[in-house]
Amino acid sequence: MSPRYAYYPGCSGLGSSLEYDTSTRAMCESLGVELVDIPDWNCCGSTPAHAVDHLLSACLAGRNLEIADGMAEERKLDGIITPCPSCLKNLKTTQRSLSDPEFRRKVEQVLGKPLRAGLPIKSVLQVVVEDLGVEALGRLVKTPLAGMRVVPYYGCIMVRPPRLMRFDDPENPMALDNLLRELGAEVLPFALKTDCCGAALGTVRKDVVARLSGRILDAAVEAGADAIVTACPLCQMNLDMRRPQINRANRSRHNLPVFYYSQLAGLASGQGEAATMMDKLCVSPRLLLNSLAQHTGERA
Amino acid sequence: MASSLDELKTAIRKALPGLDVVIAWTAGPDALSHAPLFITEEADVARIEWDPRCSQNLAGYLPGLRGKKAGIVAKGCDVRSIVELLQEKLIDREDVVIFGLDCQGAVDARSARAALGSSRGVRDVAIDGASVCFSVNGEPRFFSPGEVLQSKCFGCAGADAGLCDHFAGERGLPPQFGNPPESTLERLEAMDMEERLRFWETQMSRCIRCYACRSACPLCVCQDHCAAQSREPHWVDQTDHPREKLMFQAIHALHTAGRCTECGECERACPMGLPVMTLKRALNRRIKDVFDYQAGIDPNQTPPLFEFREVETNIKEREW
Amino acid sequence: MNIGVFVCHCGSNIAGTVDTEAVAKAALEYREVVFATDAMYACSEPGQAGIVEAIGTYALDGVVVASCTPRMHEATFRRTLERAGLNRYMFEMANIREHVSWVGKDKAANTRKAAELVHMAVEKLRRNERLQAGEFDIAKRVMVIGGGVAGIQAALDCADGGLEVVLVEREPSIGGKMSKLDKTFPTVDCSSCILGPKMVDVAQHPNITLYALSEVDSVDGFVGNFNVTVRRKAAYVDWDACTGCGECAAKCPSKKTPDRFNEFIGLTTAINIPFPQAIPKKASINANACIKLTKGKCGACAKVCPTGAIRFDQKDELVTEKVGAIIAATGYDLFDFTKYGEYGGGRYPDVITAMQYERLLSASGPTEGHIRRPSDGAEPRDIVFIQCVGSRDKSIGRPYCTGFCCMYTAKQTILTKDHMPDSQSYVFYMDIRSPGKNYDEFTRRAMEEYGAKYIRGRVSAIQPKNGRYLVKGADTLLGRQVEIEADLVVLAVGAEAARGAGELAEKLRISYDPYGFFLEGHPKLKPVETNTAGVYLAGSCQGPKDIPSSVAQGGAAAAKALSLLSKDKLASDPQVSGVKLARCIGCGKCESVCPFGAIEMIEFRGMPKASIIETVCQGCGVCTAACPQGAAQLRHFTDNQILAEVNALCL
Amino acid sequence: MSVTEGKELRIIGFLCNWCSYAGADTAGVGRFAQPTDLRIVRLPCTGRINPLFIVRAFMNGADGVLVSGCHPRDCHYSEGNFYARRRLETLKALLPVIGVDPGRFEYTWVSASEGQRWRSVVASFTEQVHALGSMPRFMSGTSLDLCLRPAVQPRVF
Repeated sequence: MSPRYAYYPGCSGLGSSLEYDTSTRAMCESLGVELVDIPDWNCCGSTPAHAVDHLLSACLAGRNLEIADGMAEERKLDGIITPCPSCLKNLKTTQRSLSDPEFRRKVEQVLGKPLRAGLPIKSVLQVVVEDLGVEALGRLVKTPLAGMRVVPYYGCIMVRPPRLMRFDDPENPMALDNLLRELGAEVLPFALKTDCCGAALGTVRKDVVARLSGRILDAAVEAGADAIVTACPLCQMNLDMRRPQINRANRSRHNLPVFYYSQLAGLASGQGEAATMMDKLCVSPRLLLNSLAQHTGERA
Repeated sequence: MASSLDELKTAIRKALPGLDVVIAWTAGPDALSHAPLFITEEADVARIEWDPRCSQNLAGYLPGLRGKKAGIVAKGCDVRSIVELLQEKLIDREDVVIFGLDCQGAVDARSARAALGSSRGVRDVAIDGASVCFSVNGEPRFFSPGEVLQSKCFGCAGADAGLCDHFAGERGLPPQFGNPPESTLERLEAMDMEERLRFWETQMSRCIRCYACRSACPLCVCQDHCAAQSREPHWVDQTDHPREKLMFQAIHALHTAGRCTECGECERACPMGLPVMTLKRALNRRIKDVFDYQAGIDPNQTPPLFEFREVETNIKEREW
Repeated sequence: MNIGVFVCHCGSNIAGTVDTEAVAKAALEYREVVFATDAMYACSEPGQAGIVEAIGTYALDGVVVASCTPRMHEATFRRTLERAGLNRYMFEMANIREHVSWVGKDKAANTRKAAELVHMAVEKLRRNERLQAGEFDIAKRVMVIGGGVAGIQAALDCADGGLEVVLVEREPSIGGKMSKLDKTFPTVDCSSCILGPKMVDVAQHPNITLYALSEVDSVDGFVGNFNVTVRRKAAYVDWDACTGCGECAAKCPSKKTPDRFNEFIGLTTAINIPFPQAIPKKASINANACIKLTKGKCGACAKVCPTGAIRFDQKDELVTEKVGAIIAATGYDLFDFTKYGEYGGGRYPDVITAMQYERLLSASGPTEGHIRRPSDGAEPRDIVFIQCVGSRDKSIGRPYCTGFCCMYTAKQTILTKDHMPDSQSYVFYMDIRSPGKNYDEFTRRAMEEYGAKYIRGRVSAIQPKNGRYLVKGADTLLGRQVEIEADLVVLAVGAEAARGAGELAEKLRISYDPYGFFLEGHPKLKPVETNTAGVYLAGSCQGPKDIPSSVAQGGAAAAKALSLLSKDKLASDPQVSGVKLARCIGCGKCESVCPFGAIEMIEFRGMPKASIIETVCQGCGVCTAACPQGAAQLRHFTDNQILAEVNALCL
Repeated sequence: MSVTEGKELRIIGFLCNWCSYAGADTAGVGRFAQPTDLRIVRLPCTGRINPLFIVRAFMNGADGVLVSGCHPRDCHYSEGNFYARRRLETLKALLPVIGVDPGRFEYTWVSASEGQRWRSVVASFTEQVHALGSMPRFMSGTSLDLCLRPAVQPRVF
């Protein structure tokens, strides 16, 4: 039976990272993973909620868990998945903190409902890499990303804290590396793959993001990459949308495009640029995609 | 069975010149159970009996005959005791000649007596498929196997003819009688802990400390040196208290753990009819579960308590 | 029997939570107790004198002392009894300190418990026998396992003391870790200059037989009479013929063999003598690298060898040595730092271990003492040292402090400055552990005179950057992040138990801790003994140690072996099993379970019987529990003695 | 001075000298507070333990029996605890048949350094035995007295 998951897109999936959400859905469909949207889901609280009030954060995330749990049996769900590492971290943290009975009672009191929170929670990436295997994705490849030199960028929380996330090596994760290699790309070693991009400080401390994200871009260029590939909406936004800010602050002229891995998966499996919403990227991948097409054409 | 008996007699007559003694059964004082017969000359062979009253396991005599060439007539279950004795090197294989027989089931004299009302007038016993027929003063009386046979006959695996030097009768599986009657162990398991203690208290208060169970046990090789009657070591007190008698039963059970073949001699011999095989049965069940071992199958195996594995796959140790 | 009971206060250790007077009073009610008293310190001189006096006054023939654990003072009080003319085994202890006063809070309950423990001891004592020790012959030879500095010291001391020594070394040469070091702290003297002469002494000592390239295969026997089988691994060279001239290595075409001695940062030949000062100075062939042994062709070495010593068909050889004592000095191995992803997990060529750095510093190393980066051979300028790699880190299962890394790191910063005056060393540390003579002064010199920059904090990541490495870490004293660009990163990898330590411990029947280090007999009072009589420990096999401590322990272990073997005969422990022949039916169950083969079946008046070989019996009692008749009885722990304790408690 | 004064139960520990007895000492040295019910019998090795000691203890009215030795492979005598493990596992089948709750008997492994573990073993086992309460005792008096009690009707099974 094909796997079926409750799907939590996260707020950015409907806005700033629409291309991530869209391409993730398309990827899941082609892999035979059925996604059941959590009805009436709400924001997980993101960074601000848990920075101010743990109970608030747990209640926001807990409500989503409660809805998913409510339909788990009827819809025969294998778990809850989300593309966004930050949402994932909030959902998982909440699930864990609910094991404290006293805290759980408080959350239940606020929500006015008993909570089960028993479904496994994973990232879409984890399901693809661990449950289906990257080979499953490889089998869908029609136009390999041959000649595309990429560095994978996981961000800080996709694999950390390790005891909470329980996914891949916390220091040197290889999930994306292996996945992108399966798509035909040339994956370069990237020492900064789990460094911080500056995250939500982009709104209040632009200088910090400029420094941290700048460093990632510098390293990617030094490594000889044509593009950065990420799995996190916030990372992608910092590296992509804030590129002019970063370039201005660092007096750099980086023009590397920053893809979501799901976009490249779609591209390689022949979904086309429109379907993978390549036009949503701020730093245009046009040149790279053209040369890729040329490369593929030459081979053909 | 008549033809098996003739076959047996022929085999014994032939083998007797090379043997000091052959142990078989003959009609004894009790009409419901035959007595042992020690054959030293050919004239005795005619007295051999073979029918379901040959309940006694004769293997227990073998260690005492060590050093002599001995023949022994054995049912399938008796062979298991012989295997166990061989395994523990308490008898020497080259000195023992085994005459195997095609047993159809053996009578439990105590229940048969209760079923018949008396053992008087019983001339013959025969097992015919699903029923046991006693001919009492010329009249046949039929009983179900559960009423009159030994509990071990249920689920009998038959004789391993391969171990026998001679085999009389049909080789192959013995009759299957279906489910055995409820055992004491099953009855006990339905009780709570205190009831079990009280059960034994009551049972053991009737024990007369005759040690017939021990004397009959083919594996109780200590005999005169039994720990139950020594002061060095002083395991059991001589006071007439059920606790001390149960202690002896525990000693017997633990000393035969992994060795007992459940031949039933202890219960057969008990003059008070106490369920003294229950403890051994419980231990055997555990040994089967944990060590995947059954006594009396292979003469080359080691009983499980005299060896070990560094990693015991079936033992789940308690995590604190 | 007249029994005396002495209840110790142990100052307030016991008396604080146990009413010792009440315990003594209760003891007077127990059978055959004729005298009972409490005493301030039973083990002290006046305490023991009181026991001796009471034995005389009350004609005691047995004594119970209720005090600390018998593992502490049983031997002490047994000697006291002997002084008073009693048999040492007519004594029992009730442990009312470790098992009562220190763990129970309720004084009434403690007092009750103490009184019952005394009752148990009295009941056991009533069944004690006056046991006499026997005597047996011993082999006046010692085996030292491991030829590092600790093993060398132990072997030399034993040999100088007149014992024959068999020294077994796993590698082709003795010398151990110390032979790889360039200099030693805190004197910065040349390691091989001080170790070399000792190694030569080993080679030349008439009392020492050296088996290099050999391992212990099996150990049987017992104190005074061990039989150790040693596997002499094939060197593919006849060492009796080999002169160590080195012609073979010069001609060997397989020149790209990773060099074990140089910690794999250099290359060597398939046939080689590991280093110039090697003892024995004999060539051996690395079978995995030798072209002849792997592909069947070549044989260049055999052609040039002037003595014709090459033997491609050589096989492992087993030799058995009878020895009276064994000294384990198997040392340590270095922690495998690739478990640390943040340091690159082994992906970066210029992130190396301190031992590799030591080989770079050494004049006999692959770079002849010039510091060069493994990646490009360039001379580094900025060097970052990271301490506690595989030490004090629970997350990777190494919670202990290796203890000597702080010192060797300081030494390496000093040597770095000496080699390259323009260089700059940075040291990330957790705490500086320098509690030794001149040690702290030495680390201060590294900072103050040699300008090493010490940063208190851990490193979070090492990332390549423009051909160098960006080392990111925290300075916890300043409370801020630091980033240092380095040409070379040196990891102060910690010590872990030598590979195969657990297996060797099992062969020697000694215990080891969860990390594989051998357990000493007592952490304070028996630091070189083990719980197996006749087996001693020296050096880092017992726990990480620096050179002076290893040498000291080597000497200490030698002294223990010398004192053990100074006697012509040893007294056997009479607490062994015995078989009552009258009860034994010869079933052989005891024989089948004995872990030591200490039981043999004999014939007695035509009947098979079991018989204990008393010198082989270790006193475990497995046979006693297996004997259905109770014929085999472990003396001092007989069925009746244990039953008496059980009955005292709950009848 | 009966042990049952107050709320204590009778718990007997059979400990090997080399690991668990030393572990109990380590717990003592560390002042790890424990319930006071347990009384320890010191033996050279768990291999010395005849399971009948434990049966005897229960027959005599012990409420709980705890056996502890060296971890497998760490036995001072190399094999003693392996035999002990088999013997004690077998014993576990006997006790419930004679009316001893399985929770009254446990065996475990505690090394000389595991003082904390020893403390928690003692605490958990004591708690476990207390949850079962005191062991029902055999009637006093001889078999004859018992037979004469009207409530007891000997039955033949």
